[in-house]
Amino acid sequence: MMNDKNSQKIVDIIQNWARKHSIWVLAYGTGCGAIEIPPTMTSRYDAERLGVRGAATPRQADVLLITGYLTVKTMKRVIRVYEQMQDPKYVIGFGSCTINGGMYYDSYNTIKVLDKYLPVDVYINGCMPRPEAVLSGFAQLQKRIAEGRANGAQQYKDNLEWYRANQKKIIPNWIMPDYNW
Amino acid sequence: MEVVLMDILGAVVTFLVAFVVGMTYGGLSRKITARVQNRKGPPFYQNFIDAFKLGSKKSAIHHGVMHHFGPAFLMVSSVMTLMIVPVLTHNQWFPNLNFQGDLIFLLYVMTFGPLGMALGAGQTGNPNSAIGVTRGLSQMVGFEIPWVLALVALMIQYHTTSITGLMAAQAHSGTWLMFSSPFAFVAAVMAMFGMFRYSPFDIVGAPTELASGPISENGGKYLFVMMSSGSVFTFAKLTLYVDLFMGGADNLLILLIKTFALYLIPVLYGVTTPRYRTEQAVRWFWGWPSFFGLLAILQAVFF
Amino acid sequence: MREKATTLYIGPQHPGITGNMMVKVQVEGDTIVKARTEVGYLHRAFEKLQESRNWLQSFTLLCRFCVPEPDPVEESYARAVELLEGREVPERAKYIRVLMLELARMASYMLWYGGQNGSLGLYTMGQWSVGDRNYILDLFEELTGGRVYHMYIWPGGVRRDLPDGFADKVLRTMDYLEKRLKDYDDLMFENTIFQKRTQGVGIISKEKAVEWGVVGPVLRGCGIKSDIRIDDPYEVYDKLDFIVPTQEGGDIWARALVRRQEIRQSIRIIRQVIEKMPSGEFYNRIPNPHKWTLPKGDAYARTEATRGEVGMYIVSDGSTHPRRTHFRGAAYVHGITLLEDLLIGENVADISAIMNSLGTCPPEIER
Amino acid sequence: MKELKESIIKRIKANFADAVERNDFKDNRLDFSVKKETIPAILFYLKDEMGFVHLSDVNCVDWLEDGELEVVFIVWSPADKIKVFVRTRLDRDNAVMDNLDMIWRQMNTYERELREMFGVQFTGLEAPEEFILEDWQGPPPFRRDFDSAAYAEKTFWHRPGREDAQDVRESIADRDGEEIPDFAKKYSR
Repeated sequence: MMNDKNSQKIVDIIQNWARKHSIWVLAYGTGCGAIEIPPTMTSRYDAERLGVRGAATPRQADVLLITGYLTVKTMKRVIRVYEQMQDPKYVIGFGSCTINGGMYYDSYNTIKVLDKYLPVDVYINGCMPRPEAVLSGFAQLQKRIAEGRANGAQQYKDNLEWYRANQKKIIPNWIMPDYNW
Repeated sequence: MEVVLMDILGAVVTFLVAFVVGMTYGGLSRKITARVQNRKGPPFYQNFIDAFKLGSKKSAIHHGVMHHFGPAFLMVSSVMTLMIVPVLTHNQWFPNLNFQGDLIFLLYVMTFGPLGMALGAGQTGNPNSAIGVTRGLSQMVGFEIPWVLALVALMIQYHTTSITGLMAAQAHSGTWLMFSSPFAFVAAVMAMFGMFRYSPFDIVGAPTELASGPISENGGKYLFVMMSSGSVFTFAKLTLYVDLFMGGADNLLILLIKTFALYLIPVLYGVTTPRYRTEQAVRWFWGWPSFFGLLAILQAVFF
Repeated sequence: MREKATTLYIGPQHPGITGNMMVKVQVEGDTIVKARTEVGYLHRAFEKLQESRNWLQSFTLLCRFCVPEPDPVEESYARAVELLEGREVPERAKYIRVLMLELARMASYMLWYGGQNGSLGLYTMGQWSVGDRNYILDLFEELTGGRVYHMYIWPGGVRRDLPDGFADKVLRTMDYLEKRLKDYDDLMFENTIFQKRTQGVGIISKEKAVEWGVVGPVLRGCGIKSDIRIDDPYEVYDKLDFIVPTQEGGDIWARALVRRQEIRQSIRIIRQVIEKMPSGEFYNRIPNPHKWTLPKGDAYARTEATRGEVGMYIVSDGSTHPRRTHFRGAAYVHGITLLEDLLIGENVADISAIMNSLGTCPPEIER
Repeated sequence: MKELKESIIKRIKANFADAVERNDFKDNRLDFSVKKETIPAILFYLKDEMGFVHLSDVNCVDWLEDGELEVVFIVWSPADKIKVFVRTRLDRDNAVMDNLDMIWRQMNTYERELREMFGVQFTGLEAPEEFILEDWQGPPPFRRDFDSAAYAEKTFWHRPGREDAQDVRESIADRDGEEIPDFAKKYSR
C-alpha cells in the first residue's frame, strides 16, 4: 500500500508540509553574517513564529546556514558538519560573499563560489542581509520545500565525485571519513 | 477475555491522550516563554510539526546497539510510569495497573529511563554526551532525596504504599494532601523542578555548555522517540502529582486544569533564571527541599 | 589517583562559542586541566587586501574587522590617516563621531547582555536586549543607511550631516533604553542564581591583569582605572563629563557590573553630545581618492571599544595605497593567551561565560 | 610634555648608545630605532625602569625594495601618558629575532602571527607552528612578493559580479510576473 505511487505522493506532501514548518537551523556562525542571526531570532523579528529554531548539533539540524564567506580552514569543518547532518537537509548561502566572493574577491584564504563545494538551495544576497531578507530567504526555502524542489542533498549525493574533486582542490590535507549516506 | 481487550484498548487511549496533552503542553510552554520574551512565538501545535518532521527524517547514523536502545529505554520507562499512574478515577478508558506497593515500584521505574539513556549516550563516544549523562545522574541523585522523603512521609502518614490508597484517603477525608501534609507537597514540588529539567536545572542538555548533552548524537527518529517519550513522561508525572496531592480528577477537563496549573510552576520559574552548575544544583536539592522532606516525615510520625 | 582526562572540543560549531573559533579543553571530572585555543577560521587577510585598495577603499574592509562594534575601527583608521596627513577635523564632526561611537558601544553592550546571559542559560535576557538593540540599529540606519556596517566616519569628518529631527529621536531612544535597563537589572543583576554563577569565577588578579596586557572593561573589573577616553583623549571626550567605573574583584560579576555602569555612562555622554553639538561644517573634504596620497611615515591611533583598546597602525610610502596597515584588537590579547590561562582550574560549565565576559571576538584575532 | 619627552630621550640615549630617536611628532609620541640585538634590553628597560607597562601593538612592515623587514613595537606608559615606538630592521632572507614573550605574555600571540605571516623566526618561541593558516604551502602570505589576487585567481572558482549600471528591477519583475508601469520603464536601463 505504501509503495503505491499516489499514496507516496500524499505522504510526501504531508512530510514536506511538516518540514516546511519546522526548520531547525544549525548554530554555526561561519562568518560575520552571524551578527544578524540574533536579531532575526529575537523579539522584533522572531523567526520562531515561522517554525525556524536553532539546533545545537548537526545531527538534529535541517538547515546549514552559511553566514558569510568561508575560509579554507572553516570550509573543511563545514563540509564535515554538512555530511554529519541527516537527510533531508538544506543549505542557505547568506551574504554576497557566498555568491561570488563579494569584497573578498582577491583574498587568498576565502572561497568565492559556495555552490561549487556544497549544494546551495537558497542564496540570500546583501552584505549584511537585513533580518527581513533572512526571513524572506527562509520563506523562499519553505516554498521550495513545499514544492519538493529543495533537493540539494540529493544533488550532492549524485555528484559526489565532482564536489569532492572541488573540495580536495582547496583542502590539501584531506583526512575525513567517507560520505556514505 | 473482553476485559483484557478493553484494558489493552484503554492503554492505547491513555498513551495517545498522554502524548497529545504532553506535546500540547510543550508547545504552550514555548508560547508562554515567547510571550514573556516580548515576541509572538510559535503556534501551540508547533511541537507536533517538529515531532512529525523528526519522524520523517532519515537516520543513517549507527553507533551500536545500545545507542538504538537508549531512546527505547526512555519510552519504556515513560509508558510504564504512565500505566501505573491512575489517570482518571472510575473511568474504563483509563485503566491502570495499580497494586499494593506501586508507589515504591514507581520510584524505580522513573529512574530506569535515564539510566538506559545513559547507556545509550555512553556508546555514541561523544564526550558531550558522556558529561551530560554524568550531570543527569548527579542531578537525579539530588532531586531523588526530597522526592523520596516526600513520598515516604505520605506512606507513613496514611499507612499505604499504593497511589489509589492515597487517593482514597483524600476522597475519604475531603481535603487534598497538599493541605493536609503541606511539607511533603512543598518538597515534592521542589523536586519537580529537577524532574522537568527546565531552567535553572537544565544542566543536562545545556546547549551553551555541552551542545545538547546526551542527545547530541541523536537526530531524526531517535529524537522523535525521545521527544514523544518526554511528552508522555511529562503528562504521567503531572498526573501523578495531581493524584498524590490534589485529589486526582474525575474527568479530563479537571485533570487538564490541575496539571496545567502545576506545569506552569517550573515553566514560569525557568523563564527568568539562569542555570545552576551541577554541584550547585545538587546542593540546592539537598538544602531546603530535603529540609521540607524531613519536616514532612516528622509531621507524619508525630502528628 | 589521577582521573582520566577527557578532551572536549568547544567549537568551532558549538552554541556556546562566541564566534567561529575553537577551545580544546582537557577535563578531569568537571575541572579543566588544560586549554588550548585554535583560531584562524575567519582569516580573510584584511591587512593584505588593504594593500591593494586605496586609502578610502579600505573602509569597506575596516568595518568587517569586528562585527558587533565596527565604528571604533573606522574611527581608529580615520584618525590615524588624519594624524599622518595633518588633516583638521571640524568641531561638529568630532561631536558626531562621539555620538556614533557611544551608540555603537551601547549596541555592543546590548549584544553582550544577550551573550553573557545566554551562556548561563538565561535566554529571556537575550531576547529582550537584542530586541531593544534594534532601536539603536534603527538610528544607525537612518543616519548611515546600514544597520550593521556604517562606513560613516571618514578621514576629515563624517560622511553626512545629521538628518532633521535626528537628535530628538536619539533622545527618545535613550529615554526608552534607560527605562529598559532597570528591567534588565531586575532580571539579571538581582538574580541570585546569576550572582552565584558569576561571583568568584574567572578571577584575574591585579598583577596578572597588568602582566598579561588586559585592557578595557576587563581591566576596570580588576580595579584598575584605565580608559583611553580619559588617558589619551581623542575627539571631544576631554570636554565631556563622565566617570570611568571600576570594580574590585576581577571575576565575571565585577566585569558585568562595570559594563552595567558603562552603558549608563554612554547614555549620559550621548545626552551631553546632543546638547553641546555646535553647528557648522561636518566634513573637511579630501581630494579625489584615486589620486589621494599620504606623506611618508606611520601613525598609530587607538580607540576605546567595548572590548578594550582597539588601534590601527598605518604605514604610508607616499603612494595612493597603504604600504601596510595593522589592526590591534583587544580580543587578540584576551582571546588566546589570557583565555588559555584563565580556563585552567575552572568548571567546564563556565567556559562560555568566561569567554563572553572577556569579550572574545574571533574576527578581531585573525582578521 | 616636551620636557618629559626630552628626559625620556636622555635616559634611553644614556643606556642604549645605538638608539636613534625621532621627536618631531605633535602628539604624545616618541620613536626610537635600534639594532635588533638591543630590542630585548630596551623593552625590558622601558617596562621595568620607565613605567611603559602596556604593550599596545607589535607589527611588521615589509620593505621589499630595501630587502628588509621592519618590526615595530608600540608601548604605552599609563603614568606619563606617552607612547613610544621602538623599531628595528631585520634582513629579509634571514629574519631571526630573540623570543620576547617573557616580557609581556601576550607577545607570544604576536610572535606566532609574525612567524606565520612574515616568516620572522623567534628563537626560543614555544608555540605550535600553525596559528591562523592551516596546511599552508605557499610563502608567508603577508610579505609583499606574495600576490594574493593571482593566488586567488589560480586557486578558487570565480563568478563575475553584477555590473554597476545593471538594473535589477526588471529581472525581479520578470521573476515574480509583475507589471512594470510604462512611466517607470523609461527610467530603467
